[in-house]
Amino acid sequence: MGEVIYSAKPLWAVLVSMIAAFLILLTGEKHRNLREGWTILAALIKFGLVFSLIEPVLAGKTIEYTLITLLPGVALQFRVDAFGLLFGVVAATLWIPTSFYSIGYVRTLKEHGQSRYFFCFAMCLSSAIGVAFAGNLLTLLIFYEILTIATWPLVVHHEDESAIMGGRKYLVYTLTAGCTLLLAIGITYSLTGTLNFTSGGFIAGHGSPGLLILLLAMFIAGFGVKAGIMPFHEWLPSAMVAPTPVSALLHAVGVVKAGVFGCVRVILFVFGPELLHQLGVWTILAGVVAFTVVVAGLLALGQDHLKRRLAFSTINNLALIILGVSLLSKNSMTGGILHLANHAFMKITLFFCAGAIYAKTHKDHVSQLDGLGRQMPFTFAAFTIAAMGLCGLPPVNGFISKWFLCLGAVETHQIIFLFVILTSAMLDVAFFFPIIYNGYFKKPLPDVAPKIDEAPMLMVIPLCMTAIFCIILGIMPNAFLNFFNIVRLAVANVLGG
Amino acid sequence: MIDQFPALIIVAPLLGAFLTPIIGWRYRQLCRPWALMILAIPLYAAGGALLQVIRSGPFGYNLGGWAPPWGIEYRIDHLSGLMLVLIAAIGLLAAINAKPGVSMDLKGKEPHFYTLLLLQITGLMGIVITGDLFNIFVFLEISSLSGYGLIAHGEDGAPMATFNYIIIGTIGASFYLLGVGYLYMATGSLNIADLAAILPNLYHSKMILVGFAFFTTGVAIKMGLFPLHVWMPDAYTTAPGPVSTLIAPLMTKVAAYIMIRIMFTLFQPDFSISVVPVATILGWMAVVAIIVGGIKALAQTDIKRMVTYIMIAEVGYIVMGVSVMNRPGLTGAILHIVNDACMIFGLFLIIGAISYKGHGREIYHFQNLNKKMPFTMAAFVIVALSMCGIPPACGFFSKWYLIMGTIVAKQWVFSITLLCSSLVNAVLFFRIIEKAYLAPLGGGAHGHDDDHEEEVIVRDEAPASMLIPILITAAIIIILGPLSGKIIAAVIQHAVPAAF
Amino acid sequence: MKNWFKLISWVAVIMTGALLIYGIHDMPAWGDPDSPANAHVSPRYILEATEKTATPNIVSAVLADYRGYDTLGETTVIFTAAISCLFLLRRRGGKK
Amino acid sequence: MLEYILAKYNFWIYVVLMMIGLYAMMGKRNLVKKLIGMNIFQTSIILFFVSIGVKKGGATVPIIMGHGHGHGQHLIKVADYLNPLPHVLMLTAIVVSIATTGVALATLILIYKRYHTLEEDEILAIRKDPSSYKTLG
Repeated sequence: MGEVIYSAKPLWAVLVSMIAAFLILLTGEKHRNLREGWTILAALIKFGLVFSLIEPVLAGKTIEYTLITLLPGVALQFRVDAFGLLFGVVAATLWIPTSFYSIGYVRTLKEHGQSRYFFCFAMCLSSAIGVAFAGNLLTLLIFYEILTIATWPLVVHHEDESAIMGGRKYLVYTLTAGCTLLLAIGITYSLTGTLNFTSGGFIAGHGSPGLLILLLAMFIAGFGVKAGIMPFHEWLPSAMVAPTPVSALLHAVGVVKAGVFGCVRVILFVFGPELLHQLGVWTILAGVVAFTVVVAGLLALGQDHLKRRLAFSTINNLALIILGVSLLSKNSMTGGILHLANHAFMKITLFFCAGAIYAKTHKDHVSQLDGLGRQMPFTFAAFTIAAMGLCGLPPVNGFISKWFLCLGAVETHQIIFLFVILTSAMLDVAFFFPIIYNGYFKKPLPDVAPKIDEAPMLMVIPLCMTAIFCIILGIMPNAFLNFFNIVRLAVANVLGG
Repeated sequence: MIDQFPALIIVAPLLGAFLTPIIGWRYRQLCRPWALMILAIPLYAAGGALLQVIRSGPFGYNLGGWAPPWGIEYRIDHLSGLMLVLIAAIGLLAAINAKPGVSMDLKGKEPHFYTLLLLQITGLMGIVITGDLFNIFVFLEISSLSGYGLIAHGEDGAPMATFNYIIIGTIGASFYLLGVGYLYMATGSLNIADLAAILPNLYHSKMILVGFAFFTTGVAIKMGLFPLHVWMPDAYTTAPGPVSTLIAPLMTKVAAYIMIRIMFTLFQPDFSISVVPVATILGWMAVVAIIVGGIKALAQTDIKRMVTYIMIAEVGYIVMGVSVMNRPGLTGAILHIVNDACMIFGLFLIIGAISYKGHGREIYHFQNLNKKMPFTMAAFVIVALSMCGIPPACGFFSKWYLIMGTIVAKQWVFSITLLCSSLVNAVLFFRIIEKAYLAPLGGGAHGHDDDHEEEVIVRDEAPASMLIPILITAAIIIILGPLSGKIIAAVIQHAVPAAF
Repeated sequence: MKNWFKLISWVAVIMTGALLIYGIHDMPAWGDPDSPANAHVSPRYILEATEKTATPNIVSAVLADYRGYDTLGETTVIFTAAISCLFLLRRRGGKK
Repeated sequence: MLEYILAKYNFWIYVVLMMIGLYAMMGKRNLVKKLIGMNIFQTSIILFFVSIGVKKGGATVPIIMGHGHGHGQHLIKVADYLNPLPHVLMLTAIVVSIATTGVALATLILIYKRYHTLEEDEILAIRKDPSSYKTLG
C-alpha cells in the first residue's frame, strides 16, 4: 500500500461528535435551539473532516493516527483506508439530513427526554466513525461496544413495555455478541500477536484449519448479530419500537452497518480471500447468507407494520452485502461494498418517509396507507424512488450495486447465487409495490386530507434530498463523494495486496 | 527525604492515628481536616516511592538499621508501589467522602472513626510495604481489628455479622500465622527475600507443603474466596456507609496481594504448578466463585448486598488470573486488583450517597433516581458499564488480560466463565439502570412531553463532599482504561515474574 | 440445619487435623539445637545482642530493637482494640 | 507408635488443642463458647511456636548474665540459650490475641444488649421473627 500520512483528522472526526454530545447534555432542555445547534455544527464539521480525507485516500495514501498503546503491538489506532473511508463518508454524510430530520421529528411529536436523545445520537455517530476508522480489531471492538451501549437508550426511548422489552432483547443479543467477539479477538491475538488490519488478511499460517474455521464462525456470529444474519436477527424487528429517526440511524447508517462493516473487515482484512479459498468455507458462508437473503425477503412479505417490513428488508439487503463480499470475486466485492453505501441512502430515505407519515398521520401500518399519496406527494415520491432502488431498477443507485453483484455471481460460476440475488429483487418488488400501489391508486381512506398536507419542512426536505441523491448516485456513481472510485480502490487493495 | 519515604508511609498515618483522639478530645470538628492532612502524606510518599521504583528499580529500607534477615525490612517493588498508591488514594477519597455519612450514622464519635480509619490505612499499607512475614501478620491484625470495630457499629445485624467476621477472620489470620510458623521451622527465617532464596531446596518437605496450605487457606478467608466467603456479605452489607466504602474495596484486594506475594515472590511459580496442583485447584475454585457469586447476586434485591456478592465473583476473577500461571493472566489479575478496587469503591460511594439522601437500597427504590441525583447516577452508569466490561472503561482491559490468560493456558471453561460473568453483570446492572432511567413498566408510560406536568421531581443531589469523590472515581475508571497499556508497561510487567 | 452445620465443622476440623499431623512427620526432632529454626537467624541474636544493644535479656533486645517495628505494631494493635471498644461501647451521641 | 508420638509430644498436643479450638469456633452455637474456642485455638499456635524454639541439652532462658557491655563474649555459646525469636513473636501474638478477644467481647456486649441472648439460634430466630424477642427479666 502507498504512503502513510500521520494526521489527527480521524481522531477529530470521532471526537467532534463526542464533544458535541457533552455540550448537548450541558446545554440541556432549556436552550433547545442552542442544543440542536451543537448537533448540526458537529455534523457539518465532521462531514468536512471526513470529506477532506477522500482526496488523499484516492491518491493511494493511508491516514494513520496512533493515540495510545493498549497492548504490546496493539494501540488505540485510527487508520483510514478506502474501505473504512467509504463507511465513514456514508455515516458522516447521512448524519446531516438525519440531524435536521430528527429535530423536525422530535419537535413535531413533542418527544420527552430530547437531550438524552441527541446525546446518544451524537455518541452513536462518534462510535460509528470510530468503527469505520479503526486501525485494528481492538479499536474496532472498543467503538463497536460503545455503539452498542449508546444505541440502547435510543431503542428504549418510548419507555413503554414493548420498548423496554425490545431494549432488553437488543442488549442480550448484542452484548453476547460482544463477548463472542472478545473471545475471538483474544484467540486471534494469542495466535498472531497482532490485530492490525492488513489488506488480504494477516491470520493465514497461524493455527490449524479447524481452529481458523471456528474463529471465523465466532467472528461472523459476533458481527453478524448486529448485521442481522439469520439466526441472530430477532432483535432487529423488535428494536423497531424506537423513534423513526433512530430506526433510520440503526438501519441505514449506524448499528447494522457497523455489523456488516465488521464482517467485511474480518473476511477481507483478517482472513483474506486467499485463506478463505484455501479453507473452502466461503461457500458455506455464502450459503448461510443467501439463506438469510431469501428468508428475510419472504418474512418481509408477511409484515403489515411498515417499519417491521423495512426491518426485514434491511436484513435482506445486509445479507446481500455480505453475500457479495463472501463470493470473493472482484465484481461481487465491488457490488457488495458499493451496496453498503447505496443501501444506506435508500434505506434512510424509506425510514424518513415512514417517520414523516407517522409524525403527520400517526399511521404505521401498510394497510392504513390507502390513498395517502395524494396528501403527501413528496413523501411518497421519495418512497417510490428509494423502493425502486432497492428492487434494483435503474436509474436509482441500487441498480448499479445489484448489477455488480450479479456479475460477480456469474463470475464465480455459482449460478445459484445469481438466482438468490434475482429472487431477492423479485421479493423486493413484491413487498414494496403494494405500498406504493396503496398510496397512489387505492381509494383514499376517510381520514386522508383531500389536499396536499405534508409533514413539517424539517422532515420533508431531508427525505427529498436523500431520494434525489439516490438518483444522482444511480446515474453518476462518482458524483460528489467518489463512492465508486473508493470502492474500486478498496477492492483493488484487497485483491492486489 | 526520598530515602525516608518507606518509613513515612507507615509512620505518618500511625502517628496521626495516635494523635487523633487527643485532637478530637477538645475539637471534634478538627478530626476530619487532620485525618485528610495526614492521609495526604502517605499518598505523596507512596507516589514518590512508586516513581522511584519505576526509575531505579525496587529498593529496601532497613528499619532500625538492622540487616534484613535479623531486622525487619521494608521492601518496595513495582507491585507494592502500585498497591501503596492505590490504598493511599482510596483512603484519602474515602475520608473525604466520610463526612456526611459520619455525621449522620456516627454522630459524636468522629475522633474514634477517624482514628480507626487511619489505623485501617496504616495496617493495609503495612501489609503491602513490609518484607517480613511476621510483620505482615501484625499489620493484618491492625487492619482487621480496626475493621471489626468499624463494621460492628452498623445497622441492625452488624454486631452479629462482626462477631462472625471476628471468628472467621481470626481463623484466617491464625492460619496465616501457622503458615509462618511452619516456614520458620523449616528454614529459620522470616524475611521474604531470604526465604525465597532458601525455600527452593525444601520444596518437597511436608512442612513446606503444610505451611503453604495454611497460607493459602488463611489468605483465601481474608479475601472471601468462594467457600470461605461466608462472613463477607453480612459484614459489608450491615457496616455503616462510610465504613464499607473504605474497607470493602481494599481488604479483599490486599489479601489478594498477599496471595500473589506468596505464590510468586516467596515461592517460585513452579511450586504451585508442579509440586502441588494449587494452581488448578484455585482455578476451579475461582470458576465456582464466579458462578456462585453471580447467581447469588442475581437473587438479591438489596443493592449493597448484591455488590458484596459481585465482589465474591470479582475475587474469583483475580484468583483465576493468578491460577492460569502465565504472563497475561497474572497481568490481568494485578490490573484487576487496581481496577476492581476502583469500581467497587465507586459502587459503595454511590450506594452511600443514595442511602444518605434517604433512599432505600432495594432496586425498586431506584425509580426516577436519575432525575433526583443525575450526577450520582451518571457515575453509576459509568461504573456499571465498567463492571460489564464495556470499553473504554477500565473493567474491559483487565477482563481482556484475564481472558488472554485463560486462552494462553487453553482453559476454555475459564474463558467462558469470565465471559458469562460479564453478561451476568450486565443483567445485574442494567436492571438497575432501567429502573433509574426509564418509566416504570406498565405504570402508564409518559411517552410524550404533554403529560409532563403531572409529577415534578426535584433534583436532590448528594452533598459536594460525597459527590466529588464519586465523580473523581468515575473519571479514574474511564481514564485508567486507555492508560492500562502504559500502566502495564511501566509497572505491572515488572511485577510479573520473569520466568513467564 | 443444625446437624448440617455440625457436619461441616467436623469435616473442617478433621481435614485441618489431618493436614497438621501430615506436617509433623518432616519436622525436625523436638529440641534439636541444630534444627533450621535454631541455626539460621537466631544464633546471631544470642551472640551479638548483648554487645550491640547492651541488654542482657535477648528476648527484650530482639523485641525492642531488632524487631522493634513488630512491637510498635503490637502497641498499635492494643491501641486499635482500645479505640474499637470505645467506639462500640461509648454511649455519647450515636445510636439512642 | 507411642514412641513416635512421644518424641514430638508437644506437637501432638498442639494439634489436638487446635482441633478442639477449631471445632468450638465452628460447631458451637453459643457465642461465648465460640470465643473460648478462639482462645484455645490461638493458645495452640503459641504452644507450637514456643516448641520450635526449644533446645535440648541444657539450654536455658536467653538472658545473658554477667556479661556487661560486650566483654567476655567468648563465653557465649549458642547451644546454651533457647532460641529467642519464637518468644518474641509470641509476645506479639499474645497481645494480638488479647486485643481480638477484647473487641469480640465488646461486640458480644452489643449483641447481648440488642437480643438479650448469646445463643446463635435464638438470635437468628429473633432476626427472622422479631416477635419472638424475650424481654430481659
